[in-house]
Amino acid sequence: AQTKITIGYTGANTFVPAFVAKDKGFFAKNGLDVTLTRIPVGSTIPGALMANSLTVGTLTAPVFLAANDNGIELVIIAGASLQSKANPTAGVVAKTGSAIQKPADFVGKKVGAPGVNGLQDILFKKWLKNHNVDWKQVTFVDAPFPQMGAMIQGGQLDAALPVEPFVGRIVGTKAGYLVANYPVEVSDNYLESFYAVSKKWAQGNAAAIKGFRAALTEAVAFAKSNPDEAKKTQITYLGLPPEVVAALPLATFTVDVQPAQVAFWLDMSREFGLVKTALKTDDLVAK
Amino acid sequence: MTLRRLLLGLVFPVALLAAWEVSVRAGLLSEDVFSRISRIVPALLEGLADGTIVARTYETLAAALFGWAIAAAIGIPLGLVLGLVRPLERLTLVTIEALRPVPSAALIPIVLLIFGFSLELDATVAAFACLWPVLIVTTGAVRGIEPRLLEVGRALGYGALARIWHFALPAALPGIAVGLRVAFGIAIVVAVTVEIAANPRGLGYAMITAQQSLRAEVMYAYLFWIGLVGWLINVAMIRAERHWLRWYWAARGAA
Amino acid sequence: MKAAWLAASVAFAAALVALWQVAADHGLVSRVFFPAPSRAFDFLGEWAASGELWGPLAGTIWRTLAGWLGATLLGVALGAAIASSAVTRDLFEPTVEFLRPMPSSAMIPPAILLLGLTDGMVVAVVVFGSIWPILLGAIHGFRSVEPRLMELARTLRMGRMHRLASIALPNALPEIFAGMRVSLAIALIITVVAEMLSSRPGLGQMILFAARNFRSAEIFAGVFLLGALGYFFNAVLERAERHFLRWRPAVGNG
Amino acid sequence: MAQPIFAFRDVSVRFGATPILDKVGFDVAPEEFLCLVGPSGCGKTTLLRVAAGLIRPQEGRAEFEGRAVAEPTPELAIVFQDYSRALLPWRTVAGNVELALEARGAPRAGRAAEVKRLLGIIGLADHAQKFPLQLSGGMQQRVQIARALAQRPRILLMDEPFGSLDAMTRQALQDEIARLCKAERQTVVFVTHDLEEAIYLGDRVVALEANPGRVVEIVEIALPRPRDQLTTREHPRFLEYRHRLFGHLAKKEAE
Amino acid sequence: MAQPIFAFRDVSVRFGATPILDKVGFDVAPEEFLCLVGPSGCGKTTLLRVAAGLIRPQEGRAEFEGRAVAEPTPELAIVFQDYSRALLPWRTVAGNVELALEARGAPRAGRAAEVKRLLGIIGLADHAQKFPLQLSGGMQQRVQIARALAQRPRILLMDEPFGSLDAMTRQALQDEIARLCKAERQTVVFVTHDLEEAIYLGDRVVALEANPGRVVEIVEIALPRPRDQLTTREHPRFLEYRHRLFGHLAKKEAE
Ligand SMILES: Nc1ncnc2c1ncn2[C@@H]1O[C@H](COP(=O)(O)OP(=O)(O)OP(=O)(O)O)[C@@H](O)[C@H]1O
Ligand SMILES: Nc1ncnc2c1ncn2[C@@H]1O[C@H](COP(=O)(O)OP(=O)(O)OP(=O)(O)O)[C@@H](O)[C@H]1O
Ligand SMILES: [Mg+2]
Ligand SMILES: [Mg+2]
Repeated sequence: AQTKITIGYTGANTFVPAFVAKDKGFFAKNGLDVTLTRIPVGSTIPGALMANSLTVGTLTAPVFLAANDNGIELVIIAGASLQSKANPTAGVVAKTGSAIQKPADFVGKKVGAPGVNGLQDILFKKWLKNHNVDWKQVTFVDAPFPQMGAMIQGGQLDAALPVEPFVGRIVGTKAGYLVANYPVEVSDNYLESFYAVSKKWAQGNAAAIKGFRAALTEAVAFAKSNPDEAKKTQITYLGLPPEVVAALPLATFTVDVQPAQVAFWLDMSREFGLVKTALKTDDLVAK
Repeated sequence: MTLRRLLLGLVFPVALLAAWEVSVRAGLLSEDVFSRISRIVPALLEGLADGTIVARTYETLAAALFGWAIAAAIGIPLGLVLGLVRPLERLTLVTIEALRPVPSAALIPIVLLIFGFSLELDATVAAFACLWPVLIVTTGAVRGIEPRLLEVGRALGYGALARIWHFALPAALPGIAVGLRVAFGIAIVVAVTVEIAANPRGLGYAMITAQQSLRAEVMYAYLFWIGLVGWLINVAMIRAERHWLRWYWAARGAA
Repeated sequence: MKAAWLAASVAFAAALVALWQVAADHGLVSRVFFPAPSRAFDFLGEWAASGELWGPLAGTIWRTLAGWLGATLLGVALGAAIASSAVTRDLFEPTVEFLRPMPSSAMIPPAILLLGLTDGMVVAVVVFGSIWPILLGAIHGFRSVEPRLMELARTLRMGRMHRLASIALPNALPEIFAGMRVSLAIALIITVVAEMLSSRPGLGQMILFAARNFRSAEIFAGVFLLGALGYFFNAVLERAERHFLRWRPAVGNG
Repeated sequence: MAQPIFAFRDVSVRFGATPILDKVGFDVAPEEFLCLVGPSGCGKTTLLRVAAGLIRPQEGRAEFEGRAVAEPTPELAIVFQDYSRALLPWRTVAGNVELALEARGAPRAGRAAEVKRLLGIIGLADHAQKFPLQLSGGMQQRVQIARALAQRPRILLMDEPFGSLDAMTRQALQDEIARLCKAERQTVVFVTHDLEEAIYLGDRVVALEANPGRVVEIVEIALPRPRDQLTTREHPRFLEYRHRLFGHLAKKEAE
Repeated sequence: MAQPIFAFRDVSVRFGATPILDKVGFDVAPEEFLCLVGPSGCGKTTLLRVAAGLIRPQEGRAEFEGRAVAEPTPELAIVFQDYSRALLPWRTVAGNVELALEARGAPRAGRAAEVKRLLGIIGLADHAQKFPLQLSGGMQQRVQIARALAQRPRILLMDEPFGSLDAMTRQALQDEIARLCKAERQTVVFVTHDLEEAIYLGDRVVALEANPGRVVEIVEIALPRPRDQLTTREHPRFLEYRHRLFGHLAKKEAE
C-alpha cells in the first residue's frame, strides 16, 4: 500500500525536485501517495508538523533549530538545495547611488532581511563579522522579498538581502545594484534548505523516508537532464507567471545530508545566541 | 426616486474604479502594484468558473461558522448566567475585561501547535474572538430585561426555569441577535486573518499566495470577492433578524 | 463596596492564573502549549529591565492611538456629512455599506503593496478597520436628533453652527462614544495583526518573533501585556465617557 | 360587613431605613370594589405589591381567605401601573392574553374563543394580531386588564389602570369596568390618585397619607348604582365626599 | 372684545388625504387665557403647531398681530406636550432655561440671575444643576415652562402641560400659572383634554370636536378670580359649564 504523506513547501524554487517527483510519478513509484501544499509563512511549518497536519515540511536551518531548541522535535530526512559559488542565488543589493561597496559601508545603514534571525539575516551577520564589522551597528528591518525593491526605491531601506528572482528584478529595474554574494563568501556549498519531519513520525516510517530520498534522487537527475520541463513545474506549484519562470535559473539541488552540514548551522546559531540548549547534530538527521 | 438613489449610490464607486483603470493605463500607477480593473474582473470570473473561489469561500465560511457556533454555544449560556447572577458578573469583570482586548491573532502560533493547519485552527481563533461580543451583549441584554416581566411570570404562577425560558430568553433575544450578527462579521475577519498569517486554506490563503506569486490582479479579485461575501452575509443576517424578531422590528418601524 | 468588588474581581483573575501555574508546575498541561505563567512574567521583567520592551510598547501604543483617533475624526466628520442631507447619504451610504463588512485583515496585503511596510500602512489599516463603529454611531446619532428639539431650534431661531454645537453633536455623543469604545479594541487588535504581517517594531512583532522561534512563554508575555494595555485603554476611555455623558442616568452599572 | 375575603393586618414596609408603609390595616369584603387613594409616593403601589405577594412586608401580613399571602398566586391578578413594561413585547395582543390561559392550564381548544371574548370586552377585538409596541398606552393598559381577567382571579388588583388614558376613553372604561365587575361579582382593589375617580368607582374609598404611608380615612360611598358620568358627579353627596377627602390629602401635601 | 392679538382664520389641515382640521377659526384677545379642549386626536396639538408656525395649513392661516404666521418666531413660545423630548438632556436645568436667553442674545452677564429668577417661579431653584433625566415628569414639564417664559414671548402656547402630573402637583401648578399669567398680563393659549381644568383656568373655553377637528362651541367663563380648587369647582356655574361642554364632547366620542 502507498504511504500517504503531505508535503508543505514554501514559495522558493529550491523544492522543484519535489514538484517533479510528484508530476513524474517518482513518489508513486517509491510507494508514496503525496499531496503538495503551499505554505505562505514558513515559520508555521514546524507547528504543523507537530500537529500532524503536514507529514513533511520544507525548512531552513534557523527555523528548524529554533523549533528543536524549544521542544518541537524534528529531524531532517533529505536535503533540498545547496548554495554554491558556481550558482549563487542570493546576495546583498544596495540602493542605487548609495556608495555602498564593502562590508564596512553597511555600518549605520538600514538593511532589509526576510525575517530577522532568518537564514539570510544570520549569514549576512556572519559575513560582516568575518570582515570585522560589528553587525550591531547595522539596523535590520523585516522585509519580505516581493517588497524589497519598492522599499529600496522608496528610501525605507539602504540595502536588502533578496534571493532570485528578486535579485535580478531589483538589479534589472536599476533600483539597486549587487554588492556581494555574501552567503557563498561565508561558506561554499552549505546546506540551504531541506525536508524535515517530526521525530515521532521518522521513528515509525523508515521505509517511507527511504522511498522519499529515492524519489528525490530520481527527480534531481531528471531536472538536470530536462531543466526546462523541470522549471515549468513552478508555474503550477508556485503560481509564478511563465515569463518569470523561464528567466529563473534552477537552484543547486541535493538529497543526502551529513550531520556535519547541520553542524555548520548549529555552530553559527549558537554564536548568535539563537540556540541555547544542548542539541546534537546526530539527533537532528534521520538515519 | 429609487432609481435616482441607485444612480447616486453608484457615482462614487464607479468614479473610483474608472480613475483606477485610467491612471494605471496612463502609467500613473504601477500595474505591478495596482493591477487594473480590466484584468481583475476576468481573474475573478475565471476563479469563479473553475470553482477555486467557491472552494476557498466554502473553507473560510465553514471555519467562521464553526468558530461562531462555538462562541454562541459558550457565550449565550454563560451570558445568561452572568446576567441573572449579579455577583458572578462582578467577580469575573476584570478577567473578562482583560481577556477581551487580547488580539486573537496572538494565539495563532499556540493554537497551530495544537490543531495544525485545519478548520479547527481558524475556528478556535475565531471562537476566541467572537466569544466576547456574544458574552457581553448577552449579559447586558439579560440584565436589561424588564423586571416587571419576570414579576408577571411570578404572578401568573410560572416556575423559575419556565420564567427563564418564557420570559428572560425572549426578552434578551434582540440584544443577543445583534451580538451574534456582529460576532459573525468578526468570525469572518478572524478566519481570513488566520489564513493570511498561517493557515493554508480559505480566502485569506488564496490572497496571500496571489500576492507572493506576483499576481496582483488575482489578489484584488479575491479582495473584491471577500467584500462581496461579507456584504451578502451581513444583508442576509439582518433579514433573518428582522424576520425572526418581527415583534421587535414592527414597533421600531412604526416608531 | 465598589472597591471591595474590584478587589474580589482582581483576586478571581489572579486565582485563575495561579491555577494555571499549578497545572504547569505539575506538568498537567504541555510545556510547549501552555508554559507556566511565571515564565511569561519573568520575560516581561527581563524585557523591562533591558529596556527592550519600551520601544515596541510605545510603537504599538502610538500606532493604535493614531489609527483610532484618525478613525474618530474621520468617522465623525464623515458621519456628519452623510447625515446632513439626503444627497450625501445617497452618494456615500451604499459604498459605506459595501466596505463596512470587508474584513480589515484582507486590506493588509494590498495596503502593503500600496504603502509599503510603513507605520503609515499600519495606521491606514487601523483607520479602515476601526472607523465603522464610530461612523455608524455618528450617522445614527446625528440623524436621531429628536424632531421636537429641531422644532425648538426653529422657534428660537438658532443659527446653523449653534444648532450643530448645541444640539446635533451632543445628541450624537453617546453613540459616538459607544462606537469609540468598540473601535478601540478593534484598533489594538488590527495594530497587532498589521505589525505581525509587516514587521513594524511593536508588540505584534515581538509576538511574531517569539512565535517564529516557538517560544510560548514569550508569546504569553506579549498576550498578558496586550490584555493589560487593552484594559487600561478601556478604563481611561470609560472615565472620559462618564464625564462627558454624566447627564445620562447611570446604566445599572453600580 | 360580610366575612372579609382579604385583609391587610398592620402591614409595615421599609426600603432600607426609610419607612414606606406604617401599620396599614383594613379589610376587603367579597364582591367589594375598594378604591385606594393617596398622594404620589405614599406607597399605594407598594401596598398592592404586598397584596399580590411580590413583596414581603417587614411587619404584619396580607391575608387572603384567612391565610397569609407569602407567594404570588394566580388567584390574585395584578394590573401593573407601568403597563408598557408588563406586556411581553414579542407576543401579540392575543398572545399576551392567552399567556394567562396557558398559565392556568386552560384547554387549548377553547382558548382562542376566550381570548376573543375578552378582547371584545375591552374593545380591542380588531387589534388582536398587533404587537404591544404598536399600540397606544391606553390600548396596552387594556390588554393588561384583559390578561388579568383571563386569569379568572378571586381578587383583581389594579394600579392606576387609567392613569394614561385621555379623559373620554377613561370615562368609558370606568363605566365598563364598573359594569363588568358588578356583573361578574368580582372583588376589586383599585389604586388611583384621582379622588373623583375613586369616589365614582368605589363602594369604599381608603385614603392614605404619605411619609410614611398610613390610613387616614375610610369612606363608605353611598351613591346609587349604576352610576353616570354626568349625574353622579353632580350628586351632592359626591361633592361632599370629594370635599371631605380633599381636605386630608391637600393638607398632607402642603406640609 | 378688544382688538385680537392672534387669530385662526379658517384653518384646514390634512395629513395625506385625511382631513384633521376643518375651517377652524377664532380670535385670541390680548392678555386672554384661552383654553382649548377636545377629545384625544381631535387636532389640538396640530392647531397649536399651526399657531407656532411649525405647520403650514393647507387652507386658511394663523395671524399674529394681523400678519400671517409663516415661520416660527421667538415671540410665540410653545410648551410641547411631550416634555421629555423637548429638553436637551445633556444640559442642566439651568442650561436648558439659558438656551432661550442665548438664542435671544441676552447679555451674558445677566443670564444667571434671570435663570435663577425663572427657576424660583416654577419652584425648581434647588434643582438648577440637575440634568433633565434626573427629574420627574412634572419637574421636566416645569423646566419647559421656565424656558418658554425666558423667551419673553408675546403669546404662550401650552400643550397639555399638566397631563403627566399627579393631582396635587397639578392643582398647585394650575394656581401658580393662573396667578403668574394674570400678574404678567401674559396672553395664553392652553390645550388640555381635561374639561374641568379648562373651565378652572380659562377666560374662554373653545371646544373642538373630532374627525375632522371643528369648533363646536366657545364658552365665556364668568367665574370670579382668583379661583380656588375647592370653592370654584363647587360653584354652580362651574357645574353648568361642565355639563354643557360635556354634552358636546361625549356625544362626538360616542359616534
Ligand atoms: N424598590 C424601591 N427601593 C427604594 N424605594 C422605593 C422602591 N420602590 C418604591 N420606593 C419608594 O417608596 C415610596 C412609595 O412608592 P410607591 O411606588 O408605592 O408610591 P405610589 O403611592 O404608588 O406613588 P404613585 O402614585 O406615584 O405611583 C416612594 O417614596 C418610592 O420612592
Ligand atoms: N405627522 C402626522 N402624520 C399623519 N397624521 C398625523 C400626524 N400628526 C398627527 N396626526 C393625526 O392627526 C390627528 C390629530 O392629532 P393631534 O396630535 O393634533 O391630536 P390631539 O388633539 O393633540 O390629541 P391628544 O389629546 O391625544 O394629544 C390624529 O388623528 C393623529 O393621528
Ligand atoms: Mg404607584
Ligand atoms: Mg396633543
